[in-house]
Amino acid sequence: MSDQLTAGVVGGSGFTGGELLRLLDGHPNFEVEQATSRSYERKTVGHVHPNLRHLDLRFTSPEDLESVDVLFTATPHGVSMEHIDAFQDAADTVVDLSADFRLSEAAQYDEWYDGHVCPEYLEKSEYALPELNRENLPGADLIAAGGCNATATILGLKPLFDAGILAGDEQVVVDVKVGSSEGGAGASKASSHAERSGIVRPYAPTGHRHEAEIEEYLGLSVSFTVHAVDMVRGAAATCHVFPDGPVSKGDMWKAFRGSYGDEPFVRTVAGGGGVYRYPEPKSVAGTNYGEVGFEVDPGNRRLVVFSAIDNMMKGSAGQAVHAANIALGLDETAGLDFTGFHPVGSP
Amino acid sequence: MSDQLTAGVVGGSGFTGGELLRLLDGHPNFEVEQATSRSYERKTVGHVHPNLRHLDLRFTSPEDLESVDVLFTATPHGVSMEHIDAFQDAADTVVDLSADFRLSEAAQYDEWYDGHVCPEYLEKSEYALPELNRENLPGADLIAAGGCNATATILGLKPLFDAGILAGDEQVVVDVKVGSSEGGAGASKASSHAERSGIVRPYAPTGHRHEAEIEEYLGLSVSFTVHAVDMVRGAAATCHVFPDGPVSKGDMWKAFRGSYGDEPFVRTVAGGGGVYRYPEPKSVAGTNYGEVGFEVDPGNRRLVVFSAIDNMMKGSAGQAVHAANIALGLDETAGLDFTGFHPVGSP
Amino acid sequence: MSDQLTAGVVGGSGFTGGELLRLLDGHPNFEVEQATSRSYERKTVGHVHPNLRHLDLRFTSPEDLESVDVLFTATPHGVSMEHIDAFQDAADTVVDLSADFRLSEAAQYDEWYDGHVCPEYLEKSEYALPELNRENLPGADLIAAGGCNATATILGLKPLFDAGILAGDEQVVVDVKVGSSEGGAGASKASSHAERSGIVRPYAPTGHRHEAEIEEYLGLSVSFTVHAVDMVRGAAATCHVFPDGPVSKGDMWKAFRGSYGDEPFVRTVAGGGGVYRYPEPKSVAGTNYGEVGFEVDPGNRRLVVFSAIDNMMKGSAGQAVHAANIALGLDETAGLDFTGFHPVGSP
Amino acid sequence: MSDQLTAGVVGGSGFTGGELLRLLDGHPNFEVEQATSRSYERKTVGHVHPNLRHLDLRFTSPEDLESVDVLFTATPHGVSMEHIDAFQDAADTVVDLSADFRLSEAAQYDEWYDGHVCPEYLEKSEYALPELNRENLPGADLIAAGGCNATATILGLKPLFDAGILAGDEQVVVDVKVGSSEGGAGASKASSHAERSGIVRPYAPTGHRHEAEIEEYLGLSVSFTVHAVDMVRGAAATCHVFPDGPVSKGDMWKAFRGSYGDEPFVRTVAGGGGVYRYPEPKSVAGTNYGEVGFEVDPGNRRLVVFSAIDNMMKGSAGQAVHAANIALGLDETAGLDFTGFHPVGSP
Amino acid sequence: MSDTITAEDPLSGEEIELPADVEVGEIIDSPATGAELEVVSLDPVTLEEAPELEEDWGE
Amino acid sequence: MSDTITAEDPLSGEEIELPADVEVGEIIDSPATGAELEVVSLDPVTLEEAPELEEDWGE
Ligand SMILES: NC(=O)c1ccc[n+]([C@@H]2O[C@H](COP(=O)([O-])OP(=O)(O)OC[C@H]3O[C@@H](n4cnc5c(N)ncnc54)[C@H](OP(=O)(O)O)[C@@H]3O)[C@@H](O)[C@H]2O)c1
Ligand SMILES: NC(=O)c1ccc[n+]([C@@H]2O[C@H](COP(=O)([O-])OP(=O)(O)OC[C@H]3O[C@@H](n4cnc5c(N)ncnc54)[C@H](OP(=O)(O)O)[C@@H]3O)[C@@H](O)[C@H]2O)c1
Ligand SMILES: NC(=O)c1ccc[n+]([C@@H]2O[C@H](COP(=O)([O-])OP(=O)(O)OC[C@H]3O[C@@H](n4cnc5c(N)ncnc54)[C@H](OP(=O)(O)O)[C@@H]3O)[C@@H](O)[C@H]2O)c1
Ligand SMILES: NC(=O)c1ccc[n+]([C@@H]2O[C@H](COP(=O)([O-])OP(=O)(O)OC[C@H]3O[C@@H](n4cnc5c(N)ncnc54)[C@H](OP(=O)(O)O)[C@@H]3O)[C@@H](O)[C@H]2O)c1
Ligand SMILES: [Zn+2]
Ligand SMILES: [Zn+2]
Repeated sequence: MSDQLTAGVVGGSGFTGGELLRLLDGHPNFEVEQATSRSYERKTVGHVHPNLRHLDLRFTSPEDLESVDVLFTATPHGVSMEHIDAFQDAADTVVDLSADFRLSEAAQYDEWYDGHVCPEYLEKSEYALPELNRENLPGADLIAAGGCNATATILGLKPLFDAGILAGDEQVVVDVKVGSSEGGAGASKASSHAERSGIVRPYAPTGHRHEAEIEEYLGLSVSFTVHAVDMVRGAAATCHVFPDGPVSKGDMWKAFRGSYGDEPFVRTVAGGGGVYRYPEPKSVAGTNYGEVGFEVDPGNRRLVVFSAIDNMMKGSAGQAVHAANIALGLDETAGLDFTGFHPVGSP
Repeated sequence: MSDQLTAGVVGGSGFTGGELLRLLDGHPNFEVEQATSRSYERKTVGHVHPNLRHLDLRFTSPEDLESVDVLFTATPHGVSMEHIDAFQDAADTVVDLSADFRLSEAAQYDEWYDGHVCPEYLEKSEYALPELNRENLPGADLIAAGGCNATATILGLKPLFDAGILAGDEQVVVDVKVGSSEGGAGASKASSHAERSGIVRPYAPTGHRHEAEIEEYLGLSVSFTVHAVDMVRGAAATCHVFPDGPVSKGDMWKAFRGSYGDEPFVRTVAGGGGVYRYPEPKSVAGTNYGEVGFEVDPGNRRLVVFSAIDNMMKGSAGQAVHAANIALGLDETAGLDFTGFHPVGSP
Repeated sequence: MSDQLTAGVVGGSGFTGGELLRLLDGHPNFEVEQATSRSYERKTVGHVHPNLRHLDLRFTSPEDLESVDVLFTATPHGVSMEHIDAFQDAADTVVDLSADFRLSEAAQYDEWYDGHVCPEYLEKSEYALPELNRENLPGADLIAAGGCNATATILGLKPLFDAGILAGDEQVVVDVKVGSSEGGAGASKASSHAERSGIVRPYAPTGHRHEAEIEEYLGLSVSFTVHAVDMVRGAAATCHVFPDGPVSKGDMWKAFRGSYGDEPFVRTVAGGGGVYRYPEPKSVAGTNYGEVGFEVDPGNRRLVVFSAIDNMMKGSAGQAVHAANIALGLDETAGLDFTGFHPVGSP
Repeated sequence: MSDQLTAGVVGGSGFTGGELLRLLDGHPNFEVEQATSRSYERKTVGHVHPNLRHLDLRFTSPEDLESVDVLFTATPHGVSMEHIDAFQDAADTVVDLSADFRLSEAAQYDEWYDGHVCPEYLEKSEYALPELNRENLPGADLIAAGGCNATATILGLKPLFDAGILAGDEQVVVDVKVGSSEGGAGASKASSHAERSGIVRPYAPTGHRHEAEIEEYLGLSVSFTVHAVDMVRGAAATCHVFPDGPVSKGDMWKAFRGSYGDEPFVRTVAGGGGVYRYPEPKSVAGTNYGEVGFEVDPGNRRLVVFSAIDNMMKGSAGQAVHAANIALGLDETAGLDFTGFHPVGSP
Repeated sequence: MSDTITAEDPLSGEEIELPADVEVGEIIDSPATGAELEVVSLDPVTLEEAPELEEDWGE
Repeated sequence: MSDTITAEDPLSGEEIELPADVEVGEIIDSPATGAELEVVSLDPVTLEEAPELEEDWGE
């Protein structure tokens, strides 16, 4: 395989699609051949994404897919499962950002979504999150990028499983705070600036679909609640964990170092001085980093685990490119080396 | 007792002190005689609070207290306990906004604060929150306004105790999100606009002092974590509750209606349509209202209780005036009838 | 005329319509009889406006207008001119918030809008801004509330005309910054939270329709540019004025005192100490106040005049109620006494 | 000269100092040897700048400067002029971000600042802005990075001078809107989150020091007013220009293409469709790009020129690195290729 | 990438790329200026600034 | 409220209230204009605009 590969993005006018285009444009090994959009067909990519005005590329119809080495599909839930054959015809490697291929069984789609039209793909697809599934990615031909809130939660809790602090039947509350880009590029009254500014809005009090994904990959049933807050990028998961026995700060450091000591994109931040003492979305905004950290609450025999990601990066497009890098045998961090800003408002 | 009373505010240059001045200025029964500040002595009140430019009042020293009917003290923790004798000399009714007289035993101050210098007052003081303690307020001479985060939490959970859904030994996680005005008017790097904008910052991961207050008034030990988010006014408590047996939505509505059906300042918001389906700080910003609501998560046998207040109002100055109204036999809602804005950014 | 009057609001589900409902609800002399909305017919007013959940009122169709003493119409440009007869049938006093009756000649509507269907009303209508037109309001039966950006500009510049500093042929640049509520309650991509947060967006670089209104009422042709910035409520006009001769700070104070010394809703703020030294939208958010102020730039022989209002209040609904108060012989400030918050984020 | 160079940053704990460290860390030709801070001496760079936690570097005292190829100095006004000899001892190339070496004559420092202690350097220093002064940068040993607001203004107006549309004696009003990072990392009440959120605050109504810089480099005396608005990064200058004769859109395009057709970091955006039609700070946030654009207002014979930069990048650290690249004969765009985000809140 | 042809942007004078199959009357945005342009003739392709599409833009 | 006296604001010409015990040289803000004023003489109290206190204001 040559080092210069071609790539396409279905759903290129959306938020994660635009992020993919940005990442692929700056990636040493990819050349973007196509970006699709039905609503913006024939318009320049820069018409929608002002940061990509320098790209000499126009949106084309998703009906006319060009042949590429890797096809990223960033469409709403349900679209990819309908078009998967066309996608696989167009590219040897398909990386899908929707929920369509994340779970392993049709029954889960019946329970949490509206069923599945091609359940035979569910076994074949690989979950993209390298910290969880790196070994199965090389050569994978269908990769499912994780959900943003699930990714944040899984990253935070995984070390506790790795270290045997959690077994899966404990009580865990996950209280998530997310930015407006999670909702995608569509317009609605609830997401208008006047209605959505300055909020702490319980937008998924219970029953959020990412519970299924967390259960699938951690074997843990969590009590999950998501709030929308006033930022654009970012997802922060606060996990309140009640382990069976006492756990010390030292145990926790050991667990986190054990799980992430060699991971290029995970940083443990747990206490210390200065303004930024725990994971915060601001600290990772625009980057593919996940920050994880914790505090121990002996009085309540509770562990509090914090996890912060940029939903557009580690929570979707960045994770997708990371997985594609591994799948295709490229340098794992290629195109993902941006380390973030300070100061930064709310990217 | 005449209907026209005089009032003073110690700490009038602070955030809650300014809010008190605003409320007293608009109150039909109070006349503000004095506002103290050491740093702004002799400056007009409008120099600090631009919304009070019309007031013909200058800050004076807290050393020279005038005699008034009611004295509101809005100073940092530890100040009121040192000056309580002077305060009580100056006024028959003292309403303190700090934590100095909220708990009932000196031992609690040893555990959660830095001890207490006049524990003999702890038994005499009354907790201001009328929804909890209305019957003991008339005639009270020392009233302790509740902490903002404690108030939000107590308001949310009280109906579950009233209705017997909770007894006090259950598992309850309280995940709080607060605005920057909670920190008061002082300047620090962490609270500068550049560092504090757009954040979801775990500022009290564990060990927040309001746990003591919640335990005192609900008899419940909670797992408590507070996050700073990008708003100025507002505190939102999400309580994840694990009751012993099954609880239905109907049970919850009954509980909330039972506790708050006659309360002038509590509104239950639980589902429904439109943009604002659950309690949100925006919906109560600038008002003395608390919004409470809930959702039932049968899968996890969890109740999620939401509570939203304006920390400057229901969480401090508004609660203080509300309690003073009751203590002094005035109309309970006098001076507190503002109902809030729509739309509103982040007041 | 009795002191208790009935009122209706056409366009009650919109932003200014909701503000009118809020003001009328808190007004000592008005009883709201009707609020119309086509999209939310039969829903409660609180469904749309969470601050009005206590109101026992449902939206009805604008086709079925009830008879009231005063009808406020808060519909998009063009609607009122089509329905003016029905409006006047329903109420002796009609206060319209749109641009439909602000200008005096049909030709102006041809130039700046899409023409006018009932130009015969243009002469009869009275401009609502009391600081400009108080003497003609008593008894008026058709009142046109001013445009928000025009109001801010006119308030700022009027003292210079009153004092003879400006005659009308000078060079004046007006650079305006506005919040998202100016756009109304509709949803669009440009006004979604993700796209509109954190902006300084030139949304009307030239040719803004309020130029016509300013010219009409000040006799001044201004160079007008409007930017959208990250706030919800608020309009701030910075007027760069080049007078013919030298003007001192004292001249300016005299001019502003002369024009506004007795005005209940205009405050001059020009220099001084503290954080709030000049007019700012934050300082007047939620209120019917306009703050005006200035600085003198001798080097460039320029005067800089600042003016800040809440577009939902002094810039529309508040101005409308103010004018209605005068028209109907009520206390001029009735229902408009809210003085604003401190601190406040971005209301 | 080898391609691998060493660099130091004086004032590395400040906002622009942190930005320099970030850029140098990602630069292919620089190795950071030293970052100074008096307050954070011996702390890791990541203690202050959470995005630089991966750097194995601790702050050292500015008293102990190491010898490097290029020294960036990012200290408050007045510091560099006092230490310039030490700086030049430490490095052959010094790039200063303060105002200390931007103007050419001591008299200007007397008028606009507090005088100058080493005016002999004023002639030797080179202004960093490559679009203005590229030809004099190669080999320069003292480079003065431009002021952020001056840079935005100069970039916007330069094409009008290049094309002869302006000669220097015309009337030009520059109305600037800036974010909070312009104020640097220090804490003050005016810049606290609660006081600074949601503002449109006239913070330099007249007499801003950057007027001197604009006059120096464009030969134009501007009427300059600066407002603080609610963003962290970003400066937007709106220039209201009154040329002597008529100017068409085509003339303007020609002027801007002529000046910037070959510039790697300037983009002309003037009308068109979509959400982003004119320059906006959001579109360039985090990048070294300047966006410039315009609109023609025939009615008022006015040109409106818009210019938007990230004050931390094109307005300071990015400009400094750009100039250093040229001075040292490196690839001009090295280390500056980040193209920005979409969507993005307020970076 | 699909086939493209070049044309002159009428506002900036810059050479721009367009899809090869543009048709007369089509409105297409310019990569140079972002402006909406109308194709007024083919062979060679000639463009004019499109009449302002009075898109509501948030006022 | 403490005792007050009145004086004329030198900027706006408005009557303003001041604490009764102001002293010559004292800097005090005006309720009319917000400006910082210097007391230049007593009996009657005369005020002048105070020299700009170059307070750092966030630049
Ligand atoms: N936003 C996040 O943070 C995030 C995080 C993790 C995962 N995801 C997942 O990523 C996917 C994309 O999310 P997003 O936020 O980028 O959404 P988005 O902004 O709404 O974009 C959706 C894109 O899909 C295109 N599209 C819609 N329906 C289509 C169809 N039937 N056929 C072809 N193209 C279609 C749209 O363009 P046209 O309509 O013009 O064709 C648009 O380009 C979703 O499945 C989402 O759940 C998003
Ligand atoms: N902010 C909230 O949301 C909130 C909510 C609930 C309860 N509270 C409690 O209310 C109290 C005030 O909070 P805040 O946010 O208003 O604080 P703040 O803005 O910092 O104001 C404190 C005030 O106290 C004065 N002060 C400080 N030390 C003093 C002393 N030794 N003697 C006399 N006056 C002194 C200060 O003025 P000078 O220094 O000029 O005298 C200032 O006016 C605190 O106890 C806080 O815990 C606050
Ligand atoms: N927003 C401001 O700051 C501001 C300031 C000054 C002046 N104004 C002016 O005030 C007016 C209202 O502005 P807004 O911001 O409140 O707008 P908005 O939020 O969009 O509300 C418009 C209202 O009008 C109703 N409506 C729309 N078309 C109608 C029709 N054909 N017949 C009857 N009702 C109709 C809408 O409800 P349904 O569609 O459900 O019927 C809605 O209630 C506009 O003319 C605006 O220019 C606004
Ligand atoms: N912020 C902007 O957008 C911007 C744009 C253009 C130009 N500038 C200019 O760039 C310079 C730095 O601005 P900034 O915003 O980065 O300021 P800042 O955040 O306040 O940082 C100033 C830095 O200088 C250090 N410092 C202060 N006094 C010093 C002294 N006497 N000797 C040695 N080091 C000292 C400080 O650290 P220690 O006190 O710990 O030593 C700190 O690291 C200023 O001249 C500013 O005008 C800034
Ligand atoms: Zn915002
Ligand atoms: Zn903000």
